[in-house]
Amino acid sequence: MRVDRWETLVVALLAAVTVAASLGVDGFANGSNVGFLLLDVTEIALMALTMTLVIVAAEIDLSVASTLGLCCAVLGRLWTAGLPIETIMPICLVVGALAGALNGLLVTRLGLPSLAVTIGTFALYRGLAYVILGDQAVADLPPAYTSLATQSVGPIPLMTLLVAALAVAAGILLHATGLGRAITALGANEEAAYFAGIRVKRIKFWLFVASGAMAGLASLVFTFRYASARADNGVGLELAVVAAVLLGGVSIFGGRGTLPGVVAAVLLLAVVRNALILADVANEVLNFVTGLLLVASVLAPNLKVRLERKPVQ
Amino acid sequence: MTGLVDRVGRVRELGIVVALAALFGVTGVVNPAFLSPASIRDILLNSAIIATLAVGQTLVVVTRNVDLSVSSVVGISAFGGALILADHPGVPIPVVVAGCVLLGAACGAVNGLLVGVAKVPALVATLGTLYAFRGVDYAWAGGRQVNAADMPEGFLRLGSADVLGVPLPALVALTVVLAVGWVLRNLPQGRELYAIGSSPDAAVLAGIAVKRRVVSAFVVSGALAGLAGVIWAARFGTVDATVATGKELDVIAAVVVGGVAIFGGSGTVYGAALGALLLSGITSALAVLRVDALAQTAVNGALILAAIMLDRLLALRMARALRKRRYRDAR
Amino acid sequence: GGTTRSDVAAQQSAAPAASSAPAAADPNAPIKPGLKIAFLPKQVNNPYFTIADRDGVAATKEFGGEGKEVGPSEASASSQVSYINTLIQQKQDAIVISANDPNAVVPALKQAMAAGIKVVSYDSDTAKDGRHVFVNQASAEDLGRTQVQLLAEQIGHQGRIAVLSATPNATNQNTWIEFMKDELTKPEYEDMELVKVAYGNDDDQKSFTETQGLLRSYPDLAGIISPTTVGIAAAARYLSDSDFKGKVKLTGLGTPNQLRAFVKDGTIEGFELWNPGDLGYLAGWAAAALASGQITGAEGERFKAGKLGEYTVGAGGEVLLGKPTVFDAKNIDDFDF
Amino acid sequence: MLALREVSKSFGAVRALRGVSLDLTPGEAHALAGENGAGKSTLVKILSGVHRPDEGTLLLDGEPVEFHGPADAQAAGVAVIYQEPTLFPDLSVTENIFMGRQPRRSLGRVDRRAMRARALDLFARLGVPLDPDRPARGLSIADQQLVEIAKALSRDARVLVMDEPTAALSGPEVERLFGVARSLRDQGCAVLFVSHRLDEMFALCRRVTTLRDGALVATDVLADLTPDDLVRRMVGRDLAALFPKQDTAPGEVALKVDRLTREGVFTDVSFEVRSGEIVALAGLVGAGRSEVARAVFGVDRRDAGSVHVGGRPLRPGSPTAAMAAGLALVPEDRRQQGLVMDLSIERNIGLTGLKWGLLSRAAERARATDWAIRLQVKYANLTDAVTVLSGGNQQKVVLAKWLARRPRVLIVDEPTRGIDVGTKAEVHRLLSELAAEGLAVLMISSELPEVLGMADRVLVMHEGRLVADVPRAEATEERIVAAATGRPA
Ligand SMILES: Nc1ncnc2c1ncn2[C@@H]1O[C@H](COP(=O)(O)OP(=O)(O)OP(=O)(O)O)[C@@H](O)[C@H]1O
Ligand SMILES: Nc1ncnc2c1ncn2[C@@H]1O[C@H](COP(=O)(O)OP(=O)(O)OP(=O)(O)O)[C@@H](O)[C@H]1O
Ligand SMILES: [Mg+2]
Ligand SMILES: [Mg+2]
Repeated sequence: MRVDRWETLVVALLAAVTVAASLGVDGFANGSNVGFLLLDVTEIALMALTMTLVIVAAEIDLSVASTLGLCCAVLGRLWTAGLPIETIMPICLVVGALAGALNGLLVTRLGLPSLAVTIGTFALYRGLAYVILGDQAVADLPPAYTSLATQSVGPIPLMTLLVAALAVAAGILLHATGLGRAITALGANEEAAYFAGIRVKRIKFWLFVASGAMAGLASLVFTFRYASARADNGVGLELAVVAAVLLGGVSIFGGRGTLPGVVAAVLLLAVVRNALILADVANEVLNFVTGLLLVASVLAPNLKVRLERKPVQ
Repeated sequence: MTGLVDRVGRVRELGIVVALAALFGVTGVVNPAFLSPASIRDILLNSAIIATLAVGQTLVVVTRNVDLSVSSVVGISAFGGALILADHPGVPIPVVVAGCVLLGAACGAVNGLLVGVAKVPALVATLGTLYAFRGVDYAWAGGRQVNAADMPEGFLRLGSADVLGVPLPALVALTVVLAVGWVLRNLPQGRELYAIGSSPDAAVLAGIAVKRRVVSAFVVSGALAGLAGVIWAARFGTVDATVATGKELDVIAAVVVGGVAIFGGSGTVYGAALGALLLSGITSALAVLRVDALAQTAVNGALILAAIMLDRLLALRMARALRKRRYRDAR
Repeated sequence: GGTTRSDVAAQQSAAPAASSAPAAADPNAPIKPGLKIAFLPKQVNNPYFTIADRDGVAATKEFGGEGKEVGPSEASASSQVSYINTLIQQKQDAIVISANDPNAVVPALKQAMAAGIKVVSYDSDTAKDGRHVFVNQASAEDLGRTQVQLLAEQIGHQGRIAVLSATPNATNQNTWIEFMKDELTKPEYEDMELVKVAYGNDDDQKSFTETQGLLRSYPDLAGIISPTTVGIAAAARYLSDSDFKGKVKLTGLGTPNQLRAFVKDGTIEGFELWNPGDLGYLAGWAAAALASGQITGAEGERFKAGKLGEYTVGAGGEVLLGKPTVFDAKNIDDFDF
Repeated sequence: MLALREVSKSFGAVRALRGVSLDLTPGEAHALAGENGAGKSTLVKILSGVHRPDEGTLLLDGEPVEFHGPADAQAAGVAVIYQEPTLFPDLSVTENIFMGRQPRRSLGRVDRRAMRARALDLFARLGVPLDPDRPARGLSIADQQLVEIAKALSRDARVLVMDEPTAALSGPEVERLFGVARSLRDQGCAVLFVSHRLDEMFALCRRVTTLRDGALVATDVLADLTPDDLVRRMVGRDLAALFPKQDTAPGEVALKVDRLTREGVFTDVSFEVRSGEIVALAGLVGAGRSEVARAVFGVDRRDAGSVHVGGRPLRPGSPTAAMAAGLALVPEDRRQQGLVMDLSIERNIGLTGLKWGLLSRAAERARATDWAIRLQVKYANLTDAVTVLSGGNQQKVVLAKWLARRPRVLIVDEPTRGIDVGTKAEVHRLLSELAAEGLAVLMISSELPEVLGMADRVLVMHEGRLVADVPRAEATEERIVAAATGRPA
């Protein structure tokens, strides 16, 4: 596997920040803090996995957080209607998948740019969430599930194991299967991939479906973790997800990016945030650091390439 | 012949005008109060800020880029302006306005340099500065809120005063739309923006200063966001560091609904401004029609999708019309 | 009918004395020195909370503790949870929180309580099992009913009215609105009709637009109640600049500094609010009392709250700040917050 | 007026130009001849400031000049028609012509009326009825070429450089273009004309400079040459020795194309290719050969007709189905269609063999190694991105990618475009070998020597129709050129 310099840098940065925070910030290296830190990024990490695939395929899905909200609303509505939670959970996944399918259809069948489409469904799905659940906050969720969502095995939250399992699966899919190879190829050069017999549209369609279904899964985790199903669950997460994926070295133009890089980036953002809050650094600095990391993530390799290219010319 | 192509070509803006007419017609029939001068005035006021931003965004999108950071620039400019006015009441208002515009332009220059010179993809660069500018804003504000009572009356009046029956912010937006629209249509610099977005490689071959144009598009977008920030402060009076959070997607939605192609090269600021007007008209109409407040977001989203699908269908139809035309003309 | 400080005092003293305080509480325990108390508002850039937390931190100074305000810049429950975790790691002695979602913060708060941290909710309560004590700014019933009474007097008990609330999910607002609706069923309000509850999301611009929408769709509106400081300020700004100024009455909850100009120019006749500074101050003392073992949150326990005097824990672990104050042209200049 | 002295230019390993000199004089039209990849377009781009020479100098009126970009060349009075159209699809035809130097009115405004009038005037001179207000998007290649011509003419240039301006044009437009070019020439303008059509050079130009593999062969006065002389100058070698097609007995029909039609592109194309046979598809650029290949392979939809592979009908519009049936297409544009430039050599080769499940690195590597060795690809590491390979080696990777599937029918579109002479021979040897093993090959090529040397049979297309089917024994240059240009043989 070709490891890009930037991804290595992200991993190194993650290690450095973690060590620095452990030494310099009281309470950071604490087991329960680490557990919480891991738990707190569950939804972002989950959605970042499929977002990585979507962006590697040279598309984007800005509607994930709204899809999450829509699924939370469906969950809340059905729960108040008296359905058993075991029935509701698969329904949420299906709703997420359907939301993704609509994105996929509009992008692949009508040939619309995914940025525009998912800005539209970003509003549509969030709006539907409000229509479905209105101003209600459904909180009387079954304790068996709400505690499951926050449970830990040792210091490691159960949900982190779920994320890890899915990350490994997504990593294998992207880096070690024919499908993953096809995704990379079509992201890098859609025309050449099409000429090589890769079913470009079909793959893109299913990537959007996967992204939606993953948002559905994230909605379950979110709802149970906070023991609260509301239409505004997860507002604003889409930018956090996209930021993490880009920071992980995935090219916004597609065709380039690795899952380990993205996982490292998700953790890096979480660790930086956690350490800064623990050190009582004001919230405002967090935003600034996020933005800086993001721009640097693209600027650094660009500058490096430029510097290297100079002497040749 | 020309007629047909022209008609098809102009249908985009025409489509929005028709949609606007339908919106006002239907809503007006159901509730005539919607068409009262006061109501129209409110809608104009509401759309003024987004329309101003949409104009800047159009400049950027036309060059095949995007500026996600506008909302943060609005925030920083609104807070900066309000803070100066509150803490230094002696500073003349025009100086504050100019300062905000310059502040916005400086933010735009940062974006422009990142995109145009350092070759960072616009989406990444402006997503980064979206966070970074907001961070600066928070740090500057430090939890402070500036209230209407802290600002001079003369400044607040800028946000609501009428000139010849038209609210001042709307007049400013209109001026901006007309000025930028004129530049885009009539000046070579404006035409070159379209050329860059239409084919960046061909733009280089045509000897266009691509970098300089892209940077200036971002600078103007930033300056307009700065202007929108002052208008915001004057209009809403209550300003803190969260001003305009999340508005970037509204602006892009207005631009897309207004028929500006997200991949550059086509679209007008008139369309974008009409898009902003349509979107805030829809919001107002949904309120007046007593549509459940909760359903408004969904309807908005559906309408955005409808608009981009319509746009696509029109583009396909135009392509077909052109192919037929080619055959008819063929020797 | 406004209420005054003396009413509050009367109400306080009239509260039933504790018959059986739980064994753990020692009303005479001294306040422990160096208590670390963190205030976690809904969001940090909100001036209402800035005032409340400022006075709360001032209270901690009075009893020799260490107070600080931390919190997210956007009002969301999930980011509050991150801060709760951080406060647990920092081993604070008490957390004073205004919940963005009464349920979503509970699991985290339970962890905090398990770690020995005392939890006081103020302004907006959490579910009961998520805190030891709720410092209530005013009873929901009082707030709901007095706002209707205020408006009814201003519009002569007649006409259509609307409510401009915060977010659709805001617990306190929704409870008040229930009491408003209940108050309106009384016979003296038979000529008044509540036509709409609009939501401004505690967002200045949204509240502004929603006010416009209300007046467009109900041109014969007689009055608006906005039980949120952001909403009433936005509505006042819209009215003061429109043809409806003085014709459509506006009341609700707001701060005097924010609304002084509108009271003077006649847009608002009168509005009410508790003193947010006092709310934070009381919450700070309640946290200290909890952390020092003076109270446990059981009904009937008593504790001293510095300059505000003595308070009693009521049913459900609630401590009532007092009745709201009505501000009008006559008294508004006496207040500065 | 404008001259090149000992100019060299390399792109990585490819030496596109080596020590070429050229003089353009006022009032003279000068032809530039050479095979594909000889370096003509590179020379043109040096004149226009797109590329800067590695060595050598550019002289303007006898003074050395440096062009730092297209703008400099334009300022010096050089107008260029590039080989690939460089239009702005969203802008009107008029705007395309004047972009970057629009006529102005007061306030610096673009003078639309003047611009439109001048565009109409240009079209009138060219005798084309183009609508000046329509957008460039959707213009046919020919119309795009005409807009490019109008753009160059509008500059009132001192030097007019035209890189295959006539490739997409038919008789009448070519005549009008020549009319305009002649009048410009007579007004003292220097003209450089690049074309693959010999008759056009003879019709327009006085002198011709011939390039071969980047080097200058000769500059002659055209009147002293016969077309055969010119071809010999361009090719300059013994074709038979270089293109060794082994004779094989053709087997059964592997590919049968029947009345294939794609409206506006090609009509009623029918032919067969047998296994063991190499069939060349010849014709002028724009004749529609690539389009036929694309439609056969299913990349483009077809409007009518059928395709049979090994006797079975092929579902239209699906490259996946075509691959399953044993078809392979080495496309014309290897950078856009043939390769994923960012991916490594082994991954590009593996791209046509992807399965759903887990990849076996070992199998992938073995497949890549196997074919890279068979095709003698020169590489450092199989994990290197294909970007670092020379053009010829890139072409071999595309071939490897498709041959690794062991197809029954191989369609190669311009298999040797931009490839150096040695590699070209290797590719030819390989195709010949594969045919001997029973592969059916359909080879599209614009290089006559290649066609003549390699093909068992030559099909010729002209303006979207199949106009000739010439067996190897009867295939001569004259006959094929005649058919390709639509003249009776
Ligand atoms: N930008 C480039 N990068 C790398 N190689 C290039 C580039 N441009 C041209 N080449 C190579 O330089 C050589 C000469 O190309 P050029 O385009 O000048 O040929 P040409 O004579 O115009 O051929 P044709 O008749 O096909 O147009 C070719 O091998 C080509 O692949
Ligand atoms: N509407 C269009 N827009 C843009 N490009 C087009 C359009 N129609 C055709 N083309 C391109 O124009 C070219 C016309 O055909 P082309 O020149 O490839 O024919 P050909 O006979 O294969 O010639 P050669 O292979 O010698 O170049 C094709 O490359 C095709 O992709
Ligand atoms: Mg060429
Ligand atoms: Mg071709």
